[in-house]
Amino acid sequence: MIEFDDVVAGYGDFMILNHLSLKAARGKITLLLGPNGAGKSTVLKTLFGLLKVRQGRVRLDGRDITGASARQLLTEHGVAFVPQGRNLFGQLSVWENLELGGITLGMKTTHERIPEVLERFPRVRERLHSAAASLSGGEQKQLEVGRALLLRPKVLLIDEPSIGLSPLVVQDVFRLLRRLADEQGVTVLMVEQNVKSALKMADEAIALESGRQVLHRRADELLADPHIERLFLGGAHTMAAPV
Amino acid sequence: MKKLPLMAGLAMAVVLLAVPPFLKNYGVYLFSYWMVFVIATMGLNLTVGYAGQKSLGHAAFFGIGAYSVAILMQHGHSFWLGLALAVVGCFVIGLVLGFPALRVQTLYLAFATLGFNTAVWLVMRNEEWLTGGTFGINGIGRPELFGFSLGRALPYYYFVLGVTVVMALLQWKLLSSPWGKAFTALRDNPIRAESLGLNIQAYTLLSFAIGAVYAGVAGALFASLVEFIEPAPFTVGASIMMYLMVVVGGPGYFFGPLLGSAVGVLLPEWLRFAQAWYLTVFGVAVILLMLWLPGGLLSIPARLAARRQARAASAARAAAAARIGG
Amino acid sequence: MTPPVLQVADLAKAYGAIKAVDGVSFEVKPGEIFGVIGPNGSGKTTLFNSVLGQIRPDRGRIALNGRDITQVSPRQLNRLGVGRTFQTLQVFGQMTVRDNLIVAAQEHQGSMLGRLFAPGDSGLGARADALIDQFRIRHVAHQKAGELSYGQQKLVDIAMAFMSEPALVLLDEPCAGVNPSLVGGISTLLKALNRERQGSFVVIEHNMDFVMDLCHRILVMVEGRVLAVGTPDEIRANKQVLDAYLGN
Amino acid sequence: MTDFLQLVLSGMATGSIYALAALGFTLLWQASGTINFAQGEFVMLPAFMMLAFGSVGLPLPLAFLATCGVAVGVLGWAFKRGIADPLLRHGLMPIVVATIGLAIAARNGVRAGYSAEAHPFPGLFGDRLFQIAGVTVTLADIGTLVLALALVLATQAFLQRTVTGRAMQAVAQNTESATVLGIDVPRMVFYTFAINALLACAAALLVTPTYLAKFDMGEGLGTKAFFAAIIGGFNNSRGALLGGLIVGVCENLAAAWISPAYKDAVALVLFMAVILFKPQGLLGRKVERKV
Amino acid sequence: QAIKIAGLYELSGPGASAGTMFKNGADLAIKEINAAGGILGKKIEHSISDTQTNPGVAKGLATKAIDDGAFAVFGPVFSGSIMVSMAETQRAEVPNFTGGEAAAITTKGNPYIFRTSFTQATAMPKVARYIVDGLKAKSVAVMFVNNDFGKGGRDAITRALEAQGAKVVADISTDSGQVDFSAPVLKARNANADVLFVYTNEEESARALRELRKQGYAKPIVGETTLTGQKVIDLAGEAANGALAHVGLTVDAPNPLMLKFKAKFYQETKTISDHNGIKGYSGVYVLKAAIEKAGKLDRRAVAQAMRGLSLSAAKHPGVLMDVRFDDKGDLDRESFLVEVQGGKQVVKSVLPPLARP
Ligand SMILES: Nc1ncnc2c1ncn2[C@@H]1O[C@H](COP(=O)(O)OP(=O)(O)OP(=O)(O)O)[C@@H](O)[C@H]1O
Ligand SMILES: Nc1ncnc2c1ncn2[C@@H]1O[C@H](COP(=O)(O)OP(=O)(O)OP(=O)(O)O)[C@@H](O)[C@H]1O
Ligand SMILES: [Mg+2]
Ligand SMILES: [Mg+2]
Repeated sequence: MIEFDDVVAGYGDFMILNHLSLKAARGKITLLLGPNGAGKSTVLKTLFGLLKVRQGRVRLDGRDITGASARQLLTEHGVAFVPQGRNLFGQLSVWENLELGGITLGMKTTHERIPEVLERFPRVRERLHSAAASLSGGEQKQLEVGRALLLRPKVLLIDEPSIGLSPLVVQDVFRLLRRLADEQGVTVLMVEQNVKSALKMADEAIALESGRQVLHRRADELLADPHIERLFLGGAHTMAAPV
Repeated sequence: MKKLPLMAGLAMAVVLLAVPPFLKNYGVYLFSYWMVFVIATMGLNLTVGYAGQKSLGHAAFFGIGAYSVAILMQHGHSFWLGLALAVVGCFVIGLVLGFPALRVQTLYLAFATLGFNTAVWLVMRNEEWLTGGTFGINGIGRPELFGFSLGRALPYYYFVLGVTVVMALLQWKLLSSPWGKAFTALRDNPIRAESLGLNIQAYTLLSFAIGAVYAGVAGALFASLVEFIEPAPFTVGASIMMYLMVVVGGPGYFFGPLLGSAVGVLLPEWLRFAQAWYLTVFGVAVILLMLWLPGGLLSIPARLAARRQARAASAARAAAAARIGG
Repeated sequence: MTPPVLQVADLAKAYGAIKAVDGVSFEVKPGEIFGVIGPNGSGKTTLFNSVLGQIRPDRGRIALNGRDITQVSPRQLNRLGVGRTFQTLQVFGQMTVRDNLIVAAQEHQGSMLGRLFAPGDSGLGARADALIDQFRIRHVAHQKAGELSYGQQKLVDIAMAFMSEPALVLLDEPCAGVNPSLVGGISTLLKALNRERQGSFVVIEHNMDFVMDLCHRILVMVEGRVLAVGTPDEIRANKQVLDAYLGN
Repeated sequence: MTDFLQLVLSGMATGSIYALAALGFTLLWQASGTINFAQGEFVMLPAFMMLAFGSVGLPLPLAFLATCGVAVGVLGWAFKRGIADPLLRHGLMPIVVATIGLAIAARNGVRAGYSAEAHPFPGLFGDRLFQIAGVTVTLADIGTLVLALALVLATQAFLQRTVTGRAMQAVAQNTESATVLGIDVPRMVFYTFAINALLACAAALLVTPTYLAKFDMGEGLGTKAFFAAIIGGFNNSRGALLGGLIVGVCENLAAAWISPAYKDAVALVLFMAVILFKPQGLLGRKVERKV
Repeated sequence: QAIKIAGLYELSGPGASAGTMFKNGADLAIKEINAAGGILGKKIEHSISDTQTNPGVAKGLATKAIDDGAFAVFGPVFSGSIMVSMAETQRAEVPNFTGGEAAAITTKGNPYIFRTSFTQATAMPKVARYIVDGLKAKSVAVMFVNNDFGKGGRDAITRALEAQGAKVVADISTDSGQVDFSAPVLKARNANADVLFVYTNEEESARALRELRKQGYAKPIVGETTLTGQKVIDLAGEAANGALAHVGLTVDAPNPLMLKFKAKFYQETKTISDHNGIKGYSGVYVLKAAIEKAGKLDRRAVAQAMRGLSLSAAKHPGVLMDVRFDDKGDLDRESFLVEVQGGKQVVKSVLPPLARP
């Protein structure tokens, strides 16, 4: 179980999470929803040790991981993270990117697992020896997701995987995550704006606004809620008419 | 917020105006030297700090300005003609030097400008008929202004100061016009800038050319200040020092060059008490300064402002969160 | 008959053995919202970049309002009234959001020399503020664009494309990472601009709800080639498209 | 013809010296994304260290090993902790200026603390002369060339063929992603600077007999190495060797047949041509796709 | 109170070796004089500052020296810097002793500038005479360093050789700090002249000598002070053997005073003095003699006393060798022709001053 207890964190003096408390159940897929700038990515970055926790505690399956480094989380707690945006080594080849993804496993294991990943993402396999930067947006995202799966994590933090992925691939990825949770008990904490499809496969959903949790419900309940729109709209605004 | 830099500028101006009469010749000379480098690094700050073009060839323009004045005065022409030539010459050559910048960026541009500087230096050193080669040009005079001789140290200082202020005002105007934004856009993301209709070629070239003009003016004043020039002050090493001054002062901050040049020109003089070790101390001081303020000296106010803003934003966010939570 | 706003004929671009775009032709009519969809790596972004002068196509012809614009620079295209966004975030990270918007249109005001003497915001402040409100980024208007969240930067990026009121806008995945409420908003905005000013749009998007709701016609690319062109209903009913791209 | 050969061979010997110094530039660029303006001083300091160890009676090979030890500590570890760690994340400018400061401090520190004189330095290869096809070469010329070649190839192979080498490159390209993947970033950065320090020691050992141990020996060496690195390609270690040799040979040919006063200009013209027509350098890889 | 001497020396930058030597020499002399009771009963106060080999800085420091009321100024050594700073000392009427060798320094009619060594214009005719008469050379190749020092020397030797009827058949420019001398040496070899004249700074001289040996150059190699200094011999090793030079000042002169100086200098600094060290040292003693001749601490009177000043080493041991100043500030004294043999400078002959007092 992932647990934020009264956490304050942010960038420099700009506190994004103000006394945030939330819980994501073990072996379940929990969605993190909310308007742009709500602090969803900040939650994941804080959890993964990339941002300092100024106050409060972060726990993973009961163990206090406040202040643990990314490397520790990866090697000791089996946590993997796919950040938002592009996170490849552009001038290295696809193959080299994959290898580096498995650097904490040792090369032997990594080389054993790479074919598995490539099978799942055939577009990536076709470009195995190209520089990662030459891939299309979606191909890059596929590579990134694959690179994280290589680690066979126990906890997967994944920030808007659907950005840039075509609908078929999104479905694939979601299905895969579902299987990982069901069959291997992987805990998934995922940020998504592609709310409807995501809710269909997730177990629970947490909505965030201005760094606060505003709701935590079962995904299927939420999907059935006629007021669902309001939840991830960040209040009642809609875009104003054009000038 | 806009007032703060203006106020600081005014305070500084008072110091620059009132202190020198109480200094001995050496102090006045140093102040003049400092102002000359303020002008030169203001230009470099435009090219490097605002427009983001990596230039390591600024001393070449400084030299071109200096030699323009020296050569013309040697042949009996007036300082003012030399100054005009320095301005025009540097502008044109600056434009030309901008061209590699259209093809290559960042690191490679720095190299291209560095190569340009070496080339100019070679010409200064080898073309004895024109530049006096390594013997230099001696006996460069100082100008007259409205029949008033600027030959002595203090009047010449005030003249240099006057030019500095004029150049600063021009740059202030330039930067607060849409050009200022265009330069910053060019620095931040040239690809996006071009797709928004910015003529990045023109802005790139102009950032070099205008920066070069500042160096040229500074060089002209330098020649008359020292009254002797040879190629040594215009080497790549000098360009690197100017780059250092800009970065230490704060690249992309209007008053950065004022402080940066003080570090580059005045600090070694203050450190002379350390005797043989003074340049070592200077080097270490530069390192420590960078460690303390990677954004340069003038990033202090910016840092404070950013912190204030961040605190305000935090508070606003906390309030918003409280509204939701409440 | 008025010529198409954008006419692309037999456009091709290869990277070594990879034919990223392989003989693509299509037309965008005045006042049309034109969608481009296709699986990852099918050449959509490459198509955009070729049309917009960002990369040099191997062959093909591109015309804007009947005028040949093959190999015209991105800047000139912008001056001809073509706006765009990029698939990757492209904002001016060190400038404030408001300045980002102002700089996005200032080059359309007067001459270069004139701009030297113009006020700092080139008289664009009001328009920038209006867009800031529209995209609901008022609270970050004076923050540096580089310090925004992904979605916020995306919004700034899109708003910038509209600052100079272009007649044709090409958007590469405008909805990626944008909150659903604003996705609706963008859709509304595009429709309104299209209605009121006859603005034409070409949109690459993987968000099918958005595309199907918004676009008049849709082009489907696969492996660098055109698989189909048609109205949303036609596309939805196309078996091949379902297999290659949409799924179930 | 013999003249030509003589010039080319001598040029290659000098060029391999440039290449050794340039190697450090390319290494740091590939593996930490920085430029070290104190690279020349990084060669000068070990030279003086070796002299110091020599003066307390250590024979040259031992002095070299001892110097390597000290250099890894000072130029590697201390440089990383003191300058690289705090400054790398602030982009290129602050670290470049810090290394300029370091160069000034090191140069003048040695001058003030030790001496402003040039000091003779024992050659690794003795003073043997060879005649090959009417051309005279010294054993040192050949030895330097061979060792430079070996070092360049070894560095290149390490960076390109080992996972650690690639992890070092990864850190330079995207530190945050490297962190996310669990790459031990501080260790990779340390490796980079430690290897750089070792290369500098090797360069010092080979270069100083000709350059002479002098506080400002790094200045000229640094500039030439710069040119060499660019001509060859900054993101490629083999480029450093090619660039170094080209600069060395061209200089010599130009000095003999064009104009000694403008001999530097020849390297420069070449350099400009490379920059304008193949900015990534002769052997450099082009950086792909930005939008 | 004390006599303030301001020393403006090249302590960093390209001139650092020369400037440091000059400074050390002057410093040693000042220490000795102070220990012996000073000049006219007053101690000397030596303030040392570094010009960074930069004329602009040198000018500022000269101004500072004057601001601080320096009685006399020593340095800078490099011609470019002295050209600038001497304008300041002249304006303030402060006697200025320089190590610069460029002819132009004393042709400006500055009554306050004095040399501490020959100009190239006096030295080169002596060398030329030796090349033509001693070595019977008809053609000469000249290798020089491309800076004011080297070019000045090149011009002077060319003029002197032509006046003596020898021809300069090759004019080979090299760079300061040059490492690879294969091209210049090749040119020298191909010039096939009877004698090679080498005029570069010490380190480059050493490299040139090594390359000359490497390429098997067999003709006589002649130079000036900088070709055969101890430094060069240390650096060039065996390759220095056989090099000939005209040396104005050398610690290896057959002169007990010089030997004593050499020892003292070594004791102070742990280095062997070169000509610049001797210049600084003897310069201070010349100043002392001039003050004593003037009999008062009056700058103008001291400058006046310097004109035509003639000092014998017997009476003024600090000047090391008999010396005579003319009314331009130039000096004249005997000099040496040395050859490097077995890693040492050996004086082959002593050349008399141009004009005997
Ligand atoms: N500079 C390049 N070098 C090599 N291959 C490239 C380059 N640019 C694009 N490609 C290849 O061309 C193909 C088309 O890429 P493009 O970016 O146009 O795809 P896309 O349709 O936009 O995909 P996505 O939906 O994932 O963004 C891809 O297979 C990509 O790997
Ligand atoms: N590097 C940064 N420096 C300063 N502030 C930042 C930085 N990154 C994000 N922020 C601020 O933190 C807030 C939350 O950002 P975060 O990225 O967590 O949002 P998000 O919920 O992930 O939004 P999105 O859906 O757009 O990705 C935003 O208001 C943004 O301005
Ligand atoms: Mg986010
Ligand atoms: Mg794309």
